[in-house]
Amino acid sequence: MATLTMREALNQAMSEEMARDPNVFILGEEVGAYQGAYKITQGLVAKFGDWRVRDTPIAEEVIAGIAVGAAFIGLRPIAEMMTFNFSLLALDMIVNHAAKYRYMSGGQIRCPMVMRGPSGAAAQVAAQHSQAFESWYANCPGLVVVMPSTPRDAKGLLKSAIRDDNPVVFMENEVLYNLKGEVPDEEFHIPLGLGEVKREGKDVTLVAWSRSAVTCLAAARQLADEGVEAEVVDPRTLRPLDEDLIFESVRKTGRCVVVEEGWPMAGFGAEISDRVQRNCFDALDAPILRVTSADVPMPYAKTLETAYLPQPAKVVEAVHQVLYR
Amino acid sequence: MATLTMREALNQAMSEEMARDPNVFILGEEVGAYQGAYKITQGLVAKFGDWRVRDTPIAEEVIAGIAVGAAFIGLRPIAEMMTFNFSLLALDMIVNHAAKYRYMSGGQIRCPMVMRGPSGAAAQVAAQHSQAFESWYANCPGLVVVMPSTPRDAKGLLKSAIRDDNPVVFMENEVLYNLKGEVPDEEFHIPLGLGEVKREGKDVTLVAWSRSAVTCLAAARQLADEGVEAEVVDPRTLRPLDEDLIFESVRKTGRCVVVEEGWPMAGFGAEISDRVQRNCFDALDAPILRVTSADVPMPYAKTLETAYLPQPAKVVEAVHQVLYR
Amino acid sequence: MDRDEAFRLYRQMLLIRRFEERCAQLYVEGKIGGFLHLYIGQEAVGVGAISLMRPDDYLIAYYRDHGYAIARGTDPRALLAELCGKFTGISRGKGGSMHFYDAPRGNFGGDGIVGGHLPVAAGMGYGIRLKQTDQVVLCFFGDGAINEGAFHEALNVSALWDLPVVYIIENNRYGMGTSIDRASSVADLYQRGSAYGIPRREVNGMDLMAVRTVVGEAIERARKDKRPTLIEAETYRYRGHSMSDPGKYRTKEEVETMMKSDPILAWANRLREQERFAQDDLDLVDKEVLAQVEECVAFVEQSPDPPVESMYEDVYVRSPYIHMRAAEKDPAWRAATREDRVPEELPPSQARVPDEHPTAPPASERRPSEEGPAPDPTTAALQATAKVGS
Amino acid sequence: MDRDEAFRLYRQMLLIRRFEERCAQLYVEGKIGGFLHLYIGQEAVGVGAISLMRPDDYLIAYYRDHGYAIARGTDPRALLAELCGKFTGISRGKGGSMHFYDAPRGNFGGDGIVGGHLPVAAGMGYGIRLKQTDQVVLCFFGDGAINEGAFHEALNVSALWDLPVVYIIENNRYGMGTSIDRASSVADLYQRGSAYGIPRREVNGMDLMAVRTVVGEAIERARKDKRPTLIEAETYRYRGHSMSDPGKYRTKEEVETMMKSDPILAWANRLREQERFAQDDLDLVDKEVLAQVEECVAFVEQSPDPPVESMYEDVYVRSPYIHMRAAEKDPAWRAATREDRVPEELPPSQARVPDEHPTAPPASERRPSEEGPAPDPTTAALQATAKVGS
Ligand SMILES: Cc1ncc(C[n+]2csc(CCOP(=O)(O)OP(=O)(O)O)c2C)c(N)n1
Ligand SMILES: Cc1ncc(C[n+]2csc(CCOP(=O)(O)OP(=O)(O)O)c2C)c(N)n1
Ligand SMILES: [Mg+2]
Ligand SMILES: [Mg+2]
Repeated sequence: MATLTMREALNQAMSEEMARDPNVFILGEEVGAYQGAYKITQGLVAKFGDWRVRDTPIAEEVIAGIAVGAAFIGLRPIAEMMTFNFSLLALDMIVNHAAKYRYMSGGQIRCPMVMRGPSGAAAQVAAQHSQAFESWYANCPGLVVVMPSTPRDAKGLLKSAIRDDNPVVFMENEVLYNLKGEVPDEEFHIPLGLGEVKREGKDVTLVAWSRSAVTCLAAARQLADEGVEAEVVDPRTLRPLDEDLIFESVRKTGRCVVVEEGWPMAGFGAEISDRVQRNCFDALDAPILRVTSADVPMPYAKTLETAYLPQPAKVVEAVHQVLYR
Repeated sequence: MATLTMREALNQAMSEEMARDPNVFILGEEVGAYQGAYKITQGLVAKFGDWRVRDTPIAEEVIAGIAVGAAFIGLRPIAEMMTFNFSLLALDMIVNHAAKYRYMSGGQIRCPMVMRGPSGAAAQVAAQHSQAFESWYANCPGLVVVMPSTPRDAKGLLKSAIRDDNPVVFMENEVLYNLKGEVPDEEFHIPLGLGEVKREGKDVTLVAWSRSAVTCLAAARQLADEGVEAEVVDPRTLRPLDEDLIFESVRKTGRCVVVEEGWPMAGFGAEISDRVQRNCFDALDAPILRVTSADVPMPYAKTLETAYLPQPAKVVEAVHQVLYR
Repeated sequence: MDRDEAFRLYRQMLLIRRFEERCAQLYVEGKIGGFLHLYIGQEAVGVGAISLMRPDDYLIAYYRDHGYAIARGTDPRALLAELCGKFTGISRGKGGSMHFYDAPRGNFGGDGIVGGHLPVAAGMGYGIRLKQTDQVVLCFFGDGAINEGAFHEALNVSALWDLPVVYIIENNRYGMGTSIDRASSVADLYQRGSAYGIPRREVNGMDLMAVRTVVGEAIERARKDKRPTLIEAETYRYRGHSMSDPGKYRTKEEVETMMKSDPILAWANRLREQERFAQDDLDLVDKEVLAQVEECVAFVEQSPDPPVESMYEDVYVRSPYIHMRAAEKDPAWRAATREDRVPEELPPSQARVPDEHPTAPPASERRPSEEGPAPDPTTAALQATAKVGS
Repeated sequence: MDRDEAFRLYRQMLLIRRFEERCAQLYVEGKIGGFLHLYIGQEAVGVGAISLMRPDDYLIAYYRDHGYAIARGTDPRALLAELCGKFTGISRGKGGSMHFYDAPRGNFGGDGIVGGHLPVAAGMGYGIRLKQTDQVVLCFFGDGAINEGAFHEALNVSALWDLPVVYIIENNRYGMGTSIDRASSVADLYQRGSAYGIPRREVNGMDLMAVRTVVGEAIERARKDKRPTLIEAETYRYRGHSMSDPGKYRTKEEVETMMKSDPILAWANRLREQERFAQDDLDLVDKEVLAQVEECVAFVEQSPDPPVESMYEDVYVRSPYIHMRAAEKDPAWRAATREDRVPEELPPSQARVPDEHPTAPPASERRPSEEGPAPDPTTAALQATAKVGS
């Protein structure tokens, strides 16, 4: 196993799939000559040429539209959003086109595309550049929504996303791009919709994905010092959701805290909480708690940014509450 | 009290506020000469002229942008979206501009605008024209989100929305436009963020807003025939949410069903379910159930449309479940 | 264009016209629901342009899409069934009037989002460049769509990257009730192309021949030089925007004047005068077409509604990359199929002209009728059907 | 323009330059976080255009916004404090580099969404028409923004409705690493205006005088005739797109060539040659400006970080139309204020040139120095500071 950063893992996934299948191509702002705003596409334009790695104007709606149209006629586009904040400008293409043409045509059309890029907060990039919209995408039938938290998951899931025949929204996290982890050397992929227990524990279940899963692992280490064994469940894919994995864990621990980087109101964590209370009603020894970002736009100042985000300490505090400590 | 349709009530609210305050104006597709695609703005251009009732090109992003910019300099725009399905094209203006400039400027700027129009399904208008995005808007801090279910609420809340100094997303429902109800003759308004119990009952709490509140009242009548008294709680405003009203009811009934027209996954009903399980944990005698639209795009055929939408029968069935009948 | 082709296109325009006139009735009878946008008056644009497409070319259009599907050869029975929400519909009753698709014929059909399909058309053009074929894309939209940001973004990249897409504005002078001068800052819509340095043309959309000439050049430019074109076809819709629109924003005079240059009447004249068809030929084909439309109605009457389970079908493609344990709790995933659905070809039309008229041999096999142009009953017939906003 | 004004604008450009050079250092030292986009090289565009604004006119711009705020007269101490995330910052530490606002000065400041503020600018223009005042809006954005749908929609309605907005493209030839020829289908960006029949001009953005002439006409057109204008100012950014960009996509030669036509150097020459200022005057003002920048740094060092509670402030406006029982469970509503915040004016600058240099009387009070143009030390100084991507 090689140790790779998530950046390298994502780059490998695209590079391998592009080498394997000539129908795969990438487009987006600065993905080519500039090697990617966050260097995820480093080296790809040199390998595959500027038709398969296409720099676009700053025009998110048509970036997504190009992906949709090309996918309709058999290609496998990967549309990079420089960040998912800008995907609001492409949302109609994804929600009203990518997600619906198969249905509206009675199954005649498919849209095997991936829209990917960083989501969530970076470092002090403020309100317009720090948003987490996964609950919006996950709300929409017709889409698959993936949010990896490790380099291995990132590579294995992105390869599946590229090969899958449905429109996949693949949300990365800038803060995780330098995160290192072991990635198999041999060819592999991880099926979409399969969650993973990132840490076993008997006392409480922490459900989280992407950056928040890392936050939960940090919290779990702190809790271990106090003798509390937290189980960290990472669904990895939000739609379809591997709910059984979550239920099994909660039935074991009887306690559940859901952690996410999004805003609290109707965040994806609410969906998990709702399903857990319904499916684990008798197993729950305490109400389900949620740890989210503050219910305000992201502030710029470092002190406020820290206060805004879900921190391990807040997770620990929530765990104390569900354990009635 | 006069009996008005919701269409008339909305029209009155705008007409009265425009007469009262010269800073209020309306813009949108077909709001003027055509009298509104759904005739909500009937007669207004004749009364207030074509600068205060402005027909626009088909360009949702700039319709919303005009409202935002005008609001920044002291006007009180009402931007009509012909339907909220098209608001996806204006979402960046609302989420990244209307909702954030006050915060990003440290409180220097305000955006007293209303974006309104019909949301949800009409009759057989299919997948691209039948969506309910309230959970997306409600997710976003900086916004106020209102969804009335009666002519009285529609008028009273729209007047508040127009006078309020925050950006308000006011989501109507085409199917309710012809709904009749009593509306006070005298000047009145209903504060944003105040829910209302639409029907009292002791056996089960039904939480629903907009068209679904009407669905729940129908279900409650059927349930009454079987001797089940359902309480119907309509928050009317989703952000801010009058959660205490919901909690009080659930603490009384011990049972809760949340009904919404949106898709199930991370719909706004999940947020209500999450809050109820946390705040009424000990009071709940059964898991909270949700009745939503089917988790697919809206089909065209009448038979399928009926199967897709939350119907009174489905609510009744859910109530039977929470009552273990 | 040879005589048979000229006659075939006449029949096609007439079929679209009669088909939609019947749709209007069925809508009033409540057999068709939702929105119904009729193409009546604009037939020459779609028929002329699509008649030049190669079988492997692509077509993508907006919600006023009945004419395109018929012109591209989709069986009108499957189209009427779709309009009536039947399981035999081209989209299995899931799409309705705004969403006619026929993938095997390269028809990516009707989009309900104004301007929304333009970026998608650009994407099809980009895919063609990647596949290095010489296919082209025809993209139809209304005059209202040119003010959407999507139009701008799509045209810029199409010009920048030389994408083989022909963008055709169906300028029928109104977007719902808003006339173009109240929506566009420039009067000549094709001039919008100047901002992208894209070849741009204006054409009389009521003249099928003119449409074929201009679109023909554009298709060649796309096929050979990969260059896009923006075409403004000046046309007119006789009916309201949709069935619910009384069309108060236009005068009776305006509509009647426009109807004088009816594309079907004009083509009928041409057939009589230049191709020397007899009025009988034209009357006969009208009867054939009416019979064919009735056959569609009969087909619909025998067609079943979609079964409720089918609601969950066609959301996803079943895929080996999805973990089914989790996914299959969701009925939409359970119902997902690996393959795309191909609309089944229906048995050949049995439509016959009512017996009292012996079926005539195809026009081509008959020598040009001797008698010159006769007074034209079709005129009255057609005009009678062209009431505004009914 | 009179001599004092000419000198004032020189000082302003220099202040922006020195202020940002210091920002670059502070960024490297980790005192400034997030994105930092420097305006260095483009100063003449903002300074020239904004110098023509009336106090009641409006300004709205994109994220490369430091120059506009300084040109509009916002205290640089509050701006540096904002950059360092201090509570004394113009946006109370909530905005940072991309979000400088100063409502009392009509500055609706920096937008982080490329093209996002153009529809908003149109809205301000619409509001002006409704209020029937003769105010105008200046809207600054980059060459990359013209390819966004927002540009298209905003320009169409501005032309259609005669909105008093001056749209100024800061064409610095690149959008991040993408040169305009790889992003725009037309080379002359101002020609995009042809699609809207909007007055359009091209101007050398390195020449403050030229900028004033063209923008001056546009402002008059907006004020008198309410008509919008699209201006393309050709300029150049010396630094990378942001601090993280090494700017590999341009050659050292290209950058050096562009720097030869430095707007500040050019204006210095003009001041010496036409306004007959002495090099001493220019050196002195440079020293004053540097001292002022250091005063900003000192101000920041004494400034507190925002208290954590302030995170919940400035989300909502407290309103009698909100039911507080429900709302107040949310800290953002509890913290909501009825009034808008007005950035407090700081005590007048105490910035003094280090004692060894006696502070000179304002240039205006002194008679033109006798000795002619001297060899120009500023050149070296300025060019030294203009390394690419540092
Ligand atoms: C994005 C979007 N905005 C608004 C609508 C509502 N709408 C449907 S058709 C239409 C008018 C379109 O006019 P035009 O483009 O000229 O086409 P026509 O109907 O005249 O053929 C409008 C506003 C829509 N479907 N999509
Ligand atoms: C809608 C949107 N897309 C992408 C970005 C990322 N981004 C920030 S600046 C920039 C380049 C803009 O270039 P230009 O408009 O020329 O302005 P310049 O930076 O050159 O002054 C991009 C792509 C963004 N902020 N917003
Ligand atoms: Mg039209
Ligand atoms: Mg630029």
